[in-house]
Amino acid sequence: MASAPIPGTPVFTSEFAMKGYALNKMCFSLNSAANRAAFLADEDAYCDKFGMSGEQKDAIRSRSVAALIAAGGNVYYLAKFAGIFHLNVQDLGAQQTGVSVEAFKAKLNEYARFNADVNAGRLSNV
Amino acid sequence: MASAPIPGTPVFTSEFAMKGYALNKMCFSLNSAANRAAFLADEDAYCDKFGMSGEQKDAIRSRSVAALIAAGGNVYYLAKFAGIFHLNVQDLGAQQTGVSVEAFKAKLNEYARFNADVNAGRLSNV
Amino acid sequence: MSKIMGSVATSHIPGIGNAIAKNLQQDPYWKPFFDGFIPAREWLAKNVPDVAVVVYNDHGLNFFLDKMPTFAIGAAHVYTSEDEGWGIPTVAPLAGNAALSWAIIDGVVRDEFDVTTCQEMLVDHAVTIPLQLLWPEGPPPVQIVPVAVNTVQHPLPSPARCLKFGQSIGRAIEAYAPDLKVLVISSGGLSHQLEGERAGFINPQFDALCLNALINEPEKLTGYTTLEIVELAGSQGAEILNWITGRGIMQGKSREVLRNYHIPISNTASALQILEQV
Amino acid sequence: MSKIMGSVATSHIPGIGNAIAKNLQQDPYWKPFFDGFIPAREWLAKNVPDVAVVVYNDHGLNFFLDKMPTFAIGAAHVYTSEDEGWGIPTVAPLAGNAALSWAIIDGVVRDEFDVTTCQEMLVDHAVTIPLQLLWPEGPPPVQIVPVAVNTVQHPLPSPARCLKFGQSIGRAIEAYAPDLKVLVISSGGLSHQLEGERAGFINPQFDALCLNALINEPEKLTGYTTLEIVELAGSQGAEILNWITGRGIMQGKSREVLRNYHIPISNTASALQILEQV
Ligand SMILES: [Fe+3]
Ligand SMILES: [Fe+3]
Repeated sequence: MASAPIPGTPVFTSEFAMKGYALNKMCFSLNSAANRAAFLADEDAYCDKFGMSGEQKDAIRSRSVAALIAAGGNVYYLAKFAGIFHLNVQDLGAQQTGVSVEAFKAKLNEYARFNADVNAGRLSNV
Repeated sequence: MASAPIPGTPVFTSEFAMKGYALNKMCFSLNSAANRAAFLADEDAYCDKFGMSGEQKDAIRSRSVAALIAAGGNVYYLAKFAGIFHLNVQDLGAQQTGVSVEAFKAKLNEYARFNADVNAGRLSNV
Repeated sequence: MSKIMGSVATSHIPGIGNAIAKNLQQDPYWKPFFDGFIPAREWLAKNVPDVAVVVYNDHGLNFFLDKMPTFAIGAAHVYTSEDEGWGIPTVAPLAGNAALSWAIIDGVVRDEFDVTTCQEMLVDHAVTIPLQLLWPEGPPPVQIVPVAVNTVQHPLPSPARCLKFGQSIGRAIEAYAPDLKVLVISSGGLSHQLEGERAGFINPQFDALCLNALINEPEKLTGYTTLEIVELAGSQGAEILNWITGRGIMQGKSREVLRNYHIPISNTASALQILEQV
Repeated sequence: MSKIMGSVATSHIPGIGNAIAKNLQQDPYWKPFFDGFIPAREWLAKNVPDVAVVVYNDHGLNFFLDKMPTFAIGAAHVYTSEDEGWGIPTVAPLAGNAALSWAIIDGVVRDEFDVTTCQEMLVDHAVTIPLQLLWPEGPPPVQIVPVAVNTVQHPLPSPARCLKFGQSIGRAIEAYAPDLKVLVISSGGLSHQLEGERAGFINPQFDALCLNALINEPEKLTGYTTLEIVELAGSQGAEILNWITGRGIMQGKSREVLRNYHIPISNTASALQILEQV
């Protein structure tokens, strides 16, 4: 997977998989309500049970999606961590792109004018 | 997998996999010493936790390998059940072939004369 | 012999599950999306399946990185949904058709696909939401066969491999003796990206290309590498692999009977496409 | 670039683990078996590997029927053995080479093998016993890459598919940039059967055919279906699939440098074969 990187797009390759295993395992465990409660009761102790690195624990403390991804986090598992704080994917998108949630939603709405063209099959010569 | 059956040879196909799931799951759990102790403390209650059928529970009670296999058991998982009683694969083989363990071992020893031929590469035209 | 009726491909955005739970179908934000399913349900009323083969990707409910299959096939009599960690409601247990699952497994292994078989399997929103959209009134009146494609951990299977995998599943279904009518449900996409500085990326032109190609020119998509798909459709746009697999299951030519495309639902270009086998 | 030195194929009968624990190597029952490994260790002293790719089958320690992969590849930095339920001693944790694992995974997925990747993985006696036989003095001085083949739940992969899978692994190893010397360890077999009225079945003629064919005519084995293998080699004789996969990893021609065949060890025709790449 050594092709040119895609700008602004982390790809969850082996490099991140190896780095992020403990962090992702912790996040995966948050599927369970009992584990979410244990996390909230004592974050650090909970993270230590999974052998997370200092960088990973700092990233968890920072609530920074960019830091969590740099620490090897995969967004599918991180979503379970974000869910604890009732953050949805627009909140995460806004945080990562450095804009307000309203501005992030407005950017998504800009795409809407394509709907009619695609539904009518007019966007085909691409 | 609908070819002709192989005499005396149960093949763990989908039919057995579907039938035996609960039994095999119970046996798989016996990898753990704590679970082996729980099984020994109360077999029936332990089996019920896995939703085993009446046929499967009867087969467990009977200690009959043939009955366990007919109930969908897979020998790799059944081996963990047999291990509780310190039964090895020769004990299981003797039971299934209806001979004493000594007779079963003697049958295996009969094959021994082939060793020299195979090691010398003389058993090649087959 | 069993027959493949056609396919319904749809996005599976988690927010849909919450919108259903809160009855927001008439809300202005949601109405253009949910209205797309009215003709889909009319089509289903005329084309009643016995079994739905659901091609989807697990989002970290049943599979973790300790055992991450490229392709997995459920072979259970019942499938349950479960807490995914961020509040989407679970649904009643779903009936499986284990016998058809095994017929498919036997067929694809014979065709040299190296599947993981799952005799017990939790199914996440990528399975439950399409079923809720098609049968909103309650438990779906079909048995299911879940087919999971890895879109999480690179290397992902290539679009070419996914199409071939689907074709092998399709052959196994058409060789299955009971007279079942089989619907393909392809779950996921279209373009979206959740992570990185490009979060919120959507590519309507590429989505249109995909929707058009899926009708009868899937080979237009099998020329891409998975990384090219990520570049064109966004990281999670890789879920188009589920649609490509699903298109492979349909043998031969198809006719598009419905298309609805709506941006945005959450961060995603949502899409619904029904193809009928001709 | 990395280089494949050769392969050591050996049986992995659990009783061997107990015999090692009880120091029975000179016992008349065990001596003919253990003595076979003296020249193997001499060969290894002259041909020192950095990494061992261990092709084996799991016996219900790491995998259960809820997630049963056709082919799985370990991608961990460390692998642990664990209680298997019937008293075989565990060994110290084994070092993995995760970077090579991922190079292999990238290669085989590119070649359209649909592997399950395991970033955490318990390894059973089928991994630990061959390592103990080759390096009896303590932890093996190699890193490992475990490759698991389904020999438990039918449909099993065909011998033909296994050979191709091995060949793809071999290409990925030879394309791996670091200068590693890689040993293949193929674990399992030869003929044996634990269950049914045919329990105790052994087939020395077929074992001899296999040992001869593996040197340079593996295609003699790839003509069989898995059920024909079961008929000829016994149910658990299907572990020859591991040997066929391992032979595939060796690119090109090989030379047999050691063969030891001994019946019976437990219910099994035990075998040891070393092949050198030429
Ligand atoms: Fe998704
Ligand atoms: Fe074995």
